[in-house]
Amino acid sequence: MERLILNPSPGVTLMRKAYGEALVELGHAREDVVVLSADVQSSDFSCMFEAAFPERFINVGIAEPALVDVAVGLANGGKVPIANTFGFLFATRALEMVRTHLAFSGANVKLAAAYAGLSDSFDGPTHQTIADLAILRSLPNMAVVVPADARAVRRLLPQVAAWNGPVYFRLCRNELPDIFGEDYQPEIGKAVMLMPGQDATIIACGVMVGIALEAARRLAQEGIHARVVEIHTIKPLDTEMVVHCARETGALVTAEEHSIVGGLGGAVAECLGESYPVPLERVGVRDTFTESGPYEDLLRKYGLSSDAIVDATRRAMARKPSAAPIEVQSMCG
Amino acid sequence: MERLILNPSPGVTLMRKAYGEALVELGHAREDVVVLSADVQSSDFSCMFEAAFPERFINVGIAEPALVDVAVGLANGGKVPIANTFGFLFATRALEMVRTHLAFSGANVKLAAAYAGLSDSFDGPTHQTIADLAILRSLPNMAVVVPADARAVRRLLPQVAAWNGPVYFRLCRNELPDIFGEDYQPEIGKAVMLMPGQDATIIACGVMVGIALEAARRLAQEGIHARVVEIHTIKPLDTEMVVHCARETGALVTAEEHSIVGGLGGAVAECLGESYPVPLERVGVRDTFTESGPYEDLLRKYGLSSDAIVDATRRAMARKPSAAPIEVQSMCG
Amino acid sequence: MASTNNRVAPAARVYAFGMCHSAEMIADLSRRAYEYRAQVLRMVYGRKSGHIGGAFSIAEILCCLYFHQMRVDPARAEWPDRDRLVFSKGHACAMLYTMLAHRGYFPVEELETFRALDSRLQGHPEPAKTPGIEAAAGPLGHGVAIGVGMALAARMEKSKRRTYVVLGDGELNSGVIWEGAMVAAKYGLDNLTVIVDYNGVQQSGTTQQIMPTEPIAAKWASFNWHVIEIHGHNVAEILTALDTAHEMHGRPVVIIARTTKGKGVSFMENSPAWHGGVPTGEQFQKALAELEEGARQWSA
Amino acid sequence: MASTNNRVAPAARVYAFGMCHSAEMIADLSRRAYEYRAQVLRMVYGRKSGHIGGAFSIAEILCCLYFHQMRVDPARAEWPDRDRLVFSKGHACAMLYTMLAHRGYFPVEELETFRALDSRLQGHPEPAKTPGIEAAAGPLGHGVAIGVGMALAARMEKSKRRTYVVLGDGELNSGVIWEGAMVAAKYGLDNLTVIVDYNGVQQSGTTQQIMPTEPIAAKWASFNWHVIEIHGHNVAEILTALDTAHEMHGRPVVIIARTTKGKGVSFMENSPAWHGGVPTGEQFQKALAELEEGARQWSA
Ligand SMILES: Cc1ncc(C[n+]2csc(CCOP(=O)(O)OP(=O)(O)O)c2C)c(N)n1
Ligand SMILES: Cc1ncc(C[n+]2csc(CCOP(=O)(O)OP(=O)(O)O)c2C)c(N)n1
Ligand SMILES: [Mg+2]
Ligand SMILES: [Mg+2]
Repeated sequence: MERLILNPSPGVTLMRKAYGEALVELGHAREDVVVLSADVQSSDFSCMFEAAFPERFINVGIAEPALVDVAVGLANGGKVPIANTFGFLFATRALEMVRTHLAFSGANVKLAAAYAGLSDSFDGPTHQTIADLAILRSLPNMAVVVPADARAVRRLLPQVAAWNGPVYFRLCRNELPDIFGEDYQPEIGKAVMLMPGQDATIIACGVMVGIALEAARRLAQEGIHARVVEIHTIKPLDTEMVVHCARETGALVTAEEHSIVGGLGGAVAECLGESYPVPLERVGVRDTFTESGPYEDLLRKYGLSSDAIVDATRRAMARKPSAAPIEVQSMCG
Repeated sequence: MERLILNPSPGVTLMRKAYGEALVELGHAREDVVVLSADVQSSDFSCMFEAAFPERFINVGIAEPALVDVAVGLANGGKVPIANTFGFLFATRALEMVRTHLAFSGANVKLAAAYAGLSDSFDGPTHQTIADLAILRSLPNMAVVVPADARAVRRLLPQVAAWNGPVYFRLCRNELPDIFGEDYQPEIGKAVMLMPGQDATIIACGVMVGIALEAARRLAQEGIHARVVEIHTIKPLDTEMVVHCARETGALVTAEEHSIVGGLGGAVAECLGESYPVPLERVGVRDTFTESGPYEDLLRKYGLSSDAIVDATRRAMARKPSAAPIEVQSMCG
Repeated sequence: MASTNNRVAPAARVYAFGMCHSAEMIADLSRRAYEYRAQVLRMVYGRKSGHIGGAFSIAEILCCLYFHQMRVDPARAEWPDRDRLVFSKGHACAMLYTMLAHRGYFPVEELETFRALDSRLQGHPEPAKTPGIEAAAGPLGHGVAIGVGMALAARMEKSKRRTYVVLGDGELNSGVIWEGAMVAAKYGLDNLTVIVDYNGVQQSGTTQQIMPTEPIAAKWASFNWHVIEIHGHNVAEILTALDTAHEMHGRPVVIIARTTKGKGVSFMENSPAWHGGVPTGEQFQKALAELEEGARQWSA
Repeated sequence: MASTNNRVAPAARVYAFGMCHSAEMIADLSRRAYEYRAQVLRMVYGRKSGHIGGAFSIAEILCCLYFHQMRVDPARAEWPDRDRLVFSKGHACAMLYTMLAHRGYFPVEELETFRALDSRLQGHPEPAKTPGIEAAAGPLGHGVAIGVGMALAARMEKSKRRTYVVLGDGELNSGVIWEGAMVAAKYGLDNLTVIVDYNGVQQSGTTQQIMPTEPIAAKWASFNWHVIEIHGHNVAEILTALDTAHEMHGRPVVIIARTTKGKGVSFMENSPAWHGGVPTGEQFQKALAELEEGARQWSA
């Protein structure tokens, strides 16, 4: 798997810059792509598209409901609109528009959700987004895609544009380690096995993929072989892969830059319950709003760390029916 | 349990009428209660409060974001505002206001979510609400309460008003069978065991409670003893009861007037995964928008029936490790 | 938009775009507005569900759009250069469906399935199911911003197609209307025409009681729209206003059309009770008689 | 709102509500506006994060509110009859925190913790953490409607307390502003005063480029508000406008305050780059010097 994941990571890339570049490339490749912003194009770097294709860029001002509705009108005219603003604004302020016209009517609009998770760290909890995966996933017909590094952004964005229907594309504001190599060829809807292992499976998305790999390497040093799977598409979920891993490893851990409620962990929990119940531990923000501060500090303080994944993996393994019986405290809530 | 549940149901009551009456009663009991509407008070029957207490009734017009924000301002002034509109509008159009000021800031605002589930049946999928439980449950600090009949509305509404923080109170538009007797004393946050049984547990909320009881009675005729538990509080979830039932019956079925994604079924799946994994079948709308038509027809067509619960119970039981091995198809999605 | 299967020949006469507004044409469209009201009455009475008041107030306006102004072709429902209509006050869709059927998008008989299980004619407009519907509606407030997107797409493709948006006056309470209005003005969308069905009644009362809209012309003017005020049941005025809007340069146009909610049935007019009310058998007969009388007044 | 622990005696002079606007008072508040700008500059420079431009444009207005107009008492932060301020343009909260500290809600030294982990001074206002904050802000657009609720609560309790709302001009793009504006006018809330920080710049450009706001007075007037236009860095004009608003009967008042984004620092003024930009060391020194010079001009 050498060329699938890079170990060690050769460096970091600002994800929004990678996104801006990929957007410009997409603009060259597809004339039907139109980009919209709600006065934050300098934040999310869709301003790079504006500079390259001013006549295909629309700025609606600070009006996110209109942002989505204008995109819906453009889609009616055969365009492939990519609407840009902060993830929390799609998932809350403009959600009715997303539900009614994208999910229900199938308008072919793509939502590029900037500053997601805790990545707008200094702006604080009002700007952070810990419920967007749960919210978007609850809507029929939405695709929900979470790239984990700059290469993933570049390879997934054209697929987002080509996907037949609405997509929520969740982006990080900050520098993230480059984790994927040349051979990483993600496909919307398909999970990617990144590291083999039989003792447990760690399923991760976004920034947590790199952290999950780190956790798995630490566990390996103790002789615990955790499988690492990237699920970049939260919806439609690759349920086959989830069930496969449940069967083969008997214990699962999910890791996401999101609340433990309803997101990747929720999707996996539902799948397991209806298919193959095994112990599941969810690593994520524990159903609380966070605070302002440096990104790395926030991730650590709110339990989005390799420590947390290592602990969760041990807990999940201890709960396998075959494991020595120990008293495990319920953490659901 | 004679006086806990009425068998047979002695009749039906229009839930929104029960709500309107309970609201007026609350207005007499508490001077700090203020009621708000967004031009649908004749639909949700909050007009009954308007008639009784015109000076404590505010109508913001067709402006749901403002509806919630005005309520937030009233709460700052020590009032207990009960905002009224259709559930889907709270869960989508006004969601950012709900998230920022109720969930995040803790504004003591109560949302009376009318016309929820499929109950606004003729108006169709734009007005129906199959994702509100998933959406509201994803927000930290929100309480989410779903009464199942008129008596439940009357007994829960004063608790909603007294609850220390925001509540989403999910209401049905239509006539529902009276199912609870004198002894029904629901408490926010506590599940209610309605019928004993050891073979499986059916956990239901709202209109599905009566249908679950019917399913259990049918199963009993075949010698299958399914326990029936009402979970009227989706958040905070009574995880103790869920785990208890999982231990004692080894197979669970959830039944809700909601998508199978992220709602009651999702909450129970998460709890089981992290505490006590057993087979779980989710009865609900199968991740699709529905259509216009008579309420009963819609419930049946979209799988919200006692038939569906009976089948799901059999499937869940068949999947117990102790059961004879059969091939069970994955239905997660 | 669903494809136009089960297509039938249009039963109703279409007055080609651009042709002069003859007295005969005006009388014909005026008469048909009453006939279409009767059709809506039957649909709502038959299904015991639907919104009569706001359907009746918009009858003449939709008649003028579908049978003269809008360049659409039911045989080529997906024709890229068709004019677009966003029917934002979606609750009144019984009238929209009636227009579409008579325009030839689907059989008139299908109107009877309105709001029934398995019907293509949903409680609120659903583009995937009903031929001729451009955008979902039901939740109020979307029309202007969606229309902006359509008008921008037309401009990008240098297409002459036009976008029409029909709003309710209660709908103007909704903030996203004003967001859309600002964007339209910013981009100077003169290929966009909004028509406000200014009937003075919303769901639970008059606009005066629930949310006053005056001074409505000043509001739109201050958002940099060109404002035309007309009587919305006067076909001649409607047609002229649509022509004026067509000729506007550099600014979007709003037509404030003064109408009567429940127009044509004495006991329904101006009454919030008939926003979503369903008539009894007796009321149905009385209403039908009044509408037939209304149509007769326009018969040659 | 969090309780006022660690309270310190107010360092800054408060000019009691109602007292005449002496030249000395005007000079003092004008000077302090520059000092508070310097404080904000240090906070953003220190943390390498925050919004300077919109904080500088609102300095004099907040000075007038906190040190003269608003009847608040840090010792009784929860006093029911206190005046309320909804700071809707929450991104500019470094200036709000500075006012609150100098008004005595918490130690001035605590300002250094702005946006740090575990701080009470969050990136955007959070009432549960910071004493003196009435409403969360950050997502733009909430202020008017929340203010409406506060003003309605005051009226219900027959309290004379007043509600003030501070908006950005880019914020006016947001539809919920206009929803709130309609509700305020419907209820004739003369105990509500909105102040628009009309600095002509939003995040990624001027309002003219991103979303034109003119004719701004006509917009508010057409929504039935009484409009007052002033220069928002002129303390005398601000104080007079607030008095006029106080005396209004039957209508809400909006004060359109013409300001300069980044006011007081030559290279920051009117530049979108300083909406959220963080100065280099050199820029910091230059800006500080300019602000000190600004303060000196108002010294006796
Ligand atoms: C966002 C939203 N809020 C509330 C409703 C419920 N509703 C349906 S119609 C209506 C009144 C509409 O009044 P108006 O726009 O004046 O329409 P008309 O008079 O033309 O029927 C309301 C409140 C809705 N459909 N959407
Ligand atoms: C709803 C919403 N959309 C976008 C943003 C991002 N944002 C923060 S400040 C800002 C510009 C605000 O401009 P203006 O209101 O003029 O404020 P000022 O010039 O006073 O700083 C934007 C777009 C936000 N905070 N909230
Ligand atoms: Mg109306
Ligand atoms: Mg500004």
